[in-house]
Amino acid sequence: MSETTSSLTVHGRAASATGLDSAKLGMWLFLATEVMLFSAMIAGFLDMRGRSPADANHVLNIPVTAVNTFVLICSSLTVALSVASIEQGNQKRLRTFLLLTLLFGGTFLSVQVFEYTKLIGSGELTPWNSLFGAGFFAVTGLHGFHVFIGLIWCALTILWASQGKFSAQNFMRVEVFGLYWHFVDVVWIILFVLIYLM
Amino acid sequence: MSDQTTHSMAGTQTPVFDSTGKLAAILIGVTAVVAGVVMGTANPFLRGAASSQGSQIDTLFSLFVGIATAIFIIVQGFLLFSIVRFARAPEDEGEGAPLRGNTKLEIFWTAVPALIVVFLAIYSYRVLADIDRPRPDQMVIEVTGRQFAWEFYYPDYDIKTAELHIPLGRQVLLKITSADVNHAFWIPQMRIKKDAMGGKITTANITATEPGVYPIVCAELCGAGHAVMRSQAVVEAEPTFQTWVQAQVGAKQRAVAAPADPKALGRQLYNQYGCNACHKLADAGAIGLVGPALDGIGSRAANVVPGQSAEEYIRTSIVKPTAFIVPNYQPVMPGDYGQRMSEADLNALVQYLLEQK
Amino acid sequence: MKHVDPAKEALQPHRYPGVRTYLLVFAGLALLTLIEVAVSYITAGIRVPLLILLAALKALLVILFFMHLRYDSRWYAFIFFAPLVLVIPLIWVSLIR
Amino acid sequence: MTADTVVGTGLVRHGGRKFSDYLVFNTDHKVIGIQYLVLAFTFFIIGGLLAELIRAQLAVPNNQLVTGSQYNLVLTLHGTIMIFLWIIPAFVGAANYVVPLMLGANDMAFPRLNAVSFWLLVPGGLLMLASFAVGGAESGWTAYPPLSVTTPVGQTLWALALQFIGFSSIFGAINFLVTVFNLRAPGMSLTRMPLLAWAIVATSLIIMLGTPVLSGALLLLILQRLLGAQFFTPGGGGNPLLWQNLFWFYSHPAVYIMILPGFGIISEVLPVFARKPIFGYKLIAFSSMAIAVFGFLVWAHHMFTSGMDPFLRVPFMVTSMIIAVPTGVKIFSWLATIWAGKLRFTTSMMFALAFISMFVIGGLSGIFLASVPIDIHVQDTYFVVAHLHYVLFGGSVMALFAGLYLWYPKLTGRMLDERLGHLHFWLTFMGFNLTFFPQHIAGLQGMPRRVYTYPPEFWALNLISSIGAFLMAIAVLPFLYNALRSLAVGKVAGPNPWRAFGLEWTLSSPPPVHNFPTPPVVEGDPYGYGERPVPGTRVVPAPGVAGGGE
Ligand code: HEA
Ligand code: HEA
Ligand code: HEC
Ligand code: CUA
Ligand SMILES: [Cu+2]
Repeated sequence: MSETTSSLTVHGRAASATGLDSAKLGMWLFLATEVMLFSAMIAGFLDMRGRSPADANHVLNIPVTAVNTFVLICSSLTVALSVASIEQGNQKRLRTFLLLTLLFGGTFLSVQVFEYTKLIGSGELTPWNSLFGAGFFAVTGLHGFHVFIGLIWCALTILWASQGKFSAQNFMRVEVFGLYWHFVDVVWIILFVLIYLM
Repeated sequence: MSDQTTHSMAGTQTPVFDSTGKLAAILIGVTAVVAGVVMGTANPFLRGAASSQGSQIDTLFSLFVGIATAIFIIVQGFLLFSIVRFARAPEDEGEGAPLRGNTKLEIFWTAVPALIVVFLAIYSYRVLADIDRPRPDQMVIEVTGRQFAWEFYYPDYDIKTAELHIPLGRQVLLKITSADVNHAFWIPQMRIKKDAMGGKITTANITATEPGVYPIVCAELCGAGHAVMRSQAVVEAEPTFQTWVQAQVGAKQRAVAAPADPKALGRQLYNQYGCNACHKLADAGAIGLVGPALDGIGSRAANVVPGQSAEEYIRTSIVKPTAFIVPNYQPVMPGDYGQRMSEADLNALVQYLLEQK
Repeated sequence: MKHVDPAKEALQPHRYPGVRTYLLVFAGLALLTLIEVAVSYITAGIRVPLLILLAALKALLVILFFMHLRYDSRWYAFIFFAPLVLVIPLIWVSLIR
Repeated sequence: MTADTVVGTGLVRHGGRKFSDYLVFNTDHKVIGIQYLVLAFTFFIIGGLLAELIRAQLAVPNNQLVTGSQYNLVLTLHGTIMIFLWIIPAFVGAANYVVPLMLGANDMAFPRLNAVSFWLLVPGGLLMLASFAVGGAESGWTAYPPLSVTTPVGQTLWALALQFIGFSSIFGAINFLVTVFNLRAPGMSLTRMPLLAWAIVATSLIIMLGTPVLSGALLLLILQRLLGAQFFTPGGGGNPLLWQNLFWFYSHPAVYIMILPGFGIISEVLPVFARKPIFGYKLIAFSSMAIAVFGFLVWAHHMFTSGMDPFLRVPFMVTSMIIAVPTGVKIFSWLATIWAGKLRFTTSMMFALAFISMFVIGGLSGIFLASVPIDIHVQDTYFVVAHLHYVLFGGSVMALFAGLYLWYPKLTGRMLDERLGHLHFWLTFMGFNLTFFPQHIAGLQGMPRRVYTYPPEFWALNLISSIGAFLMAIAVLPFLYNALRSLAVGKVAGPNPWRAFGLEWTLSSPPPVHNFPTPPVVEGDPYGYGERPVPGTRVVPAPGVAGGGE
């Protein structure tokens, strides 16, 4: 989000000694840290899973979550398409696809919040009444928090897009946002299987 | 800068490896070996282990001391020699010899430490395998740590004590666990330590080789009374041990039948429930520092909380310690004595404390 | 708007996949999700490895195509995948009782 | 050189900087570097005063100065502050200042993110102090559950503070990596980089891959404390070992976060004052990377006596011992660097030499600890306390001081007083050994760590230790006085007071706001002593010797 030296030359000098774009390199490094964060959480979750009854996840609703997974995949597609659009210089389609992303992402998060209220409200699964519940809410909660950050970022990107800040030559910020969003999707792909299906 | 490219780089060039340097290198090497052997043999730091496992650890430790001494002398020797020999003369503005590396040397000081380390690892592994090896005549003792006292249970005899007794020469298998937070069971003179964790049983072997009384120390931070969570291990010859066991069994039966000497029973309960860990009490030989000393509690108890008799105050202090917090102390006394003690034990303990005038 | 420096242009090889590829990948992801749900009802022992394989496949699709890792510098792939080497001992040791 | 330096009465202006620039959000890496250093040093004094309290309590047995839980609070805050608010940020600060200069860059890759990293540290530090004020962080810096979930509310603040500090670290590491990769001046190839830059790359990789794991563990701890989730408590089915695994997966690599920049600094100091190129450049650079990688495979050596599966102890013992090899390579290369040099015993050099000498003691005791049977005896004793101070104080802190004495003229434009410097050094050196050497013996003979009282048989050793600690505190005073006084009246340094290579010395002291108005020319690595003339300095020709020259 911050203005990086990568989007311009530094005092008349080319910005990169390796030929890699600084913003993008920084983003990939950040994603590597996220890999470690989620790996630690998954290690913890698997440990708790192993200490819980085998059918502990039966209270979870697979069909609804499968559809929700599909929604998140849709949002990944729209982000990819928004990058493809601005690559062609198509401002209007950039904005449309980003808006769709916001919509899909928002839907995903709403469904998750709905699932939470239902589980906790009915007392079927809470962070404090079972170890599986504790792990479930910690891991999906952290992921949900990432989606939430992504939504804010997406909204900002839409704002910048409507201010005409991007062009076919300059869309690194869209691409970097896209990387983040796809990564959050990848995490969910893993979590869906580990938590709901196994 | 171009106007300065002509001057020389070095004053008097320092000799890189002249006869003095060679002599020093040899001297340092010899000193290292000699000092290593001496320190390794003498090992002034760790000696006199009281268990067979401990003796093996001490031997291993001596080996480490020897090798570490040698490495220490080599590094410090070259450092000191260079400091003395290569100090710059005050007026010398020149540069040192431009050496950038030496492949053979670099391979040498990569390979030699690697070999040493592999040797140390293999040796350590063999000692480890040895001290972990169970013997068939093992006696099992169950150890439970709780804030801030140790409890020992002998399944063979069905007795529970606050002090560990082990027979000389017989291997003991300790099965260690915790009733609350993590602790670590440690007998320094036996070199054996193992964490006590709730919901888990950890094990350690001890074969005592020297009769005596050794402190048992809690080595894992477990709260305000961690420093005083101590007990002792009494190592005695098999016959003496058996006598002690019989005495314990007898005491237990008598206590169930009729409390013989209320004072002795009180002392026993005081130590059994770990009050001694926190409260100094001369009569019970307790030295705890976490809570107020209970010497003379019987005389002052009536005047602490208005409206509470001495007996009520002491009873409440045990069952619900947070009801009144003695000034200048932390509310760390366990709150579950009400559940853990039988009514009879509680009464006996309160009576005992009331006697402490 | 900042003027775009031509030197920077050279940093970005615009060889990203087109809309068609994206749609194909999307279809693949949707299909795999369906298969996953179906597999989750199997009770045989291969259920878990199969599920993990399917999830890994989906993740790879997103990473390679949506995130352009297949088209971008190898460095990015290295940065992203190298940590996984550390993840294996971490998870393994945490799970040993 | 450019005439940015304003010489006159009073302070040398920092390349056009006002004092108030240092109090606000500023994106200049040089300002941020100094902000880090000042903040970290403040916490060094706080952590040091806590240490003095520890030593005062332990000066005699059965002392009643503090209670058991107060003692636990003090020792927890001492350990946490020293590690997370002194050593780590101090190294980050030093690197922030000098690494871009050394690489010929005009700033870090993401200047604003850089400032954000620093300013995340401020709430982190404040929360840490708040946790001290309310009390409750009483489970050691390792915060093992279940104890750490039973302690009062201050423990939650403590965990939150570490979260902030962790984010600061992660963003800083990403920034350093991109800076070193992308912002090198033309001609500054990877093998011409100063070794400090290599060390920072290795450190940043560790931070990047380790710190997120700590964040995850802290998140679980906070959730357990706030929501009553039972992650770590056996009563609810949870697993106390899970915390230990996650914590040490970060915290062992973290000890290399705390030493690798120190290694880097030593590699910069020795050539300058030995007037010789660094010996074995490539192997030193490579060994930093090797330590970074291997450092991730040894964490369970902190759990040898825990309830972990016993068979795991052997592989972790082997990997731990192997770290001696790359570390030894560095030690021996440094010894070869000073061999046949022309040593100048400036304060900076004294600290660097003491670093080698003291770190080796700590490293060797580390090898003892790595051996499982020995560790069974000494784990959680004062032997470990001795080890960790020999590597952290004898290593990291000595290296930091070596660096501070080297770069102070660059940062301020003024020289430090060398007489006071030597006083600082000798008091520190003596006090340090007096404090921590006896602790080896106390540990071996049966004194556990984290105790507020001990049996009288350990009195002598503890008293010596406390006297040493008192000396160490006194040692800080000449340094403080020197550092503050020299700002105003120190000798004006000029661009290159040490006649050193390295791009930072080609700039004025302090450097201009925008560092390099024109891209610098990189002729080789910054260790060309005796091979090329040091740019911008005059060397008096010595009679009778043929020199190199270009
Ligand atoms: C700067 C920080 C730092 C550094 C660099 C190290 C370096 C090492 N440490 Fe240390 N360590 C700590 C900080 C550090 N440590 C801290 C803070 C703790 C306590 C944590 C707590 O609170 O519980 C700890 C605890 C600790 C333990 C756990 C002790 C216990 O609780 O039971 C162990 C066990 O293996 C260990 C091992 C090592 C090893 C093998 C090294 C190696 O990297 C050392 C390698 C260096 C050398 C060996 C010297 C130079 C080499 C040569 C001269 C070559 C020749 C040498 C040989 C052939 C041997 N350390
Ligand atoms: C870099 C890290 C670092 C540093 C520098 C230090 C420095 C010191 N440490 Fe500590 N220490 C740790 C890291 C560090 N420590 C860690 C990680 C632990 C483990 C914690 C745990 O178990 O959880 C520990 C634990 C520890 C213990 C063990 C406690 C126990 O287990 O019960 C002891 C005991 O002696 C101790 C002592 C000291 C002393 C005397 C210093 C001295 O060097 C301090 C020097 C003194 C000063 C720097 C004071 C200077 C101040 C002034 C002179 C005042 C000036 C005043 C004004 C300007 C107002 N430390
Ligand atoms: C964790 C350490 C600890 C243990 C174990 C412990 N206490 Fe205490 N006790 C304290 C502390 C601290 C206080 C003072 C604070 C308070 O009043 O709670 C205290 C207070 C008391 C008091 C009031 C003392 C006074 O001077 O007014 C009595 C009586 C007492 N304890 C009895 C016992 C008995 C009997 C046991 C064992 C069954 C016991 N305690 C075990 C720590 C402990
Ligand atoms: Cu129990 Cu420390
Ligand atoms: Cu370690």
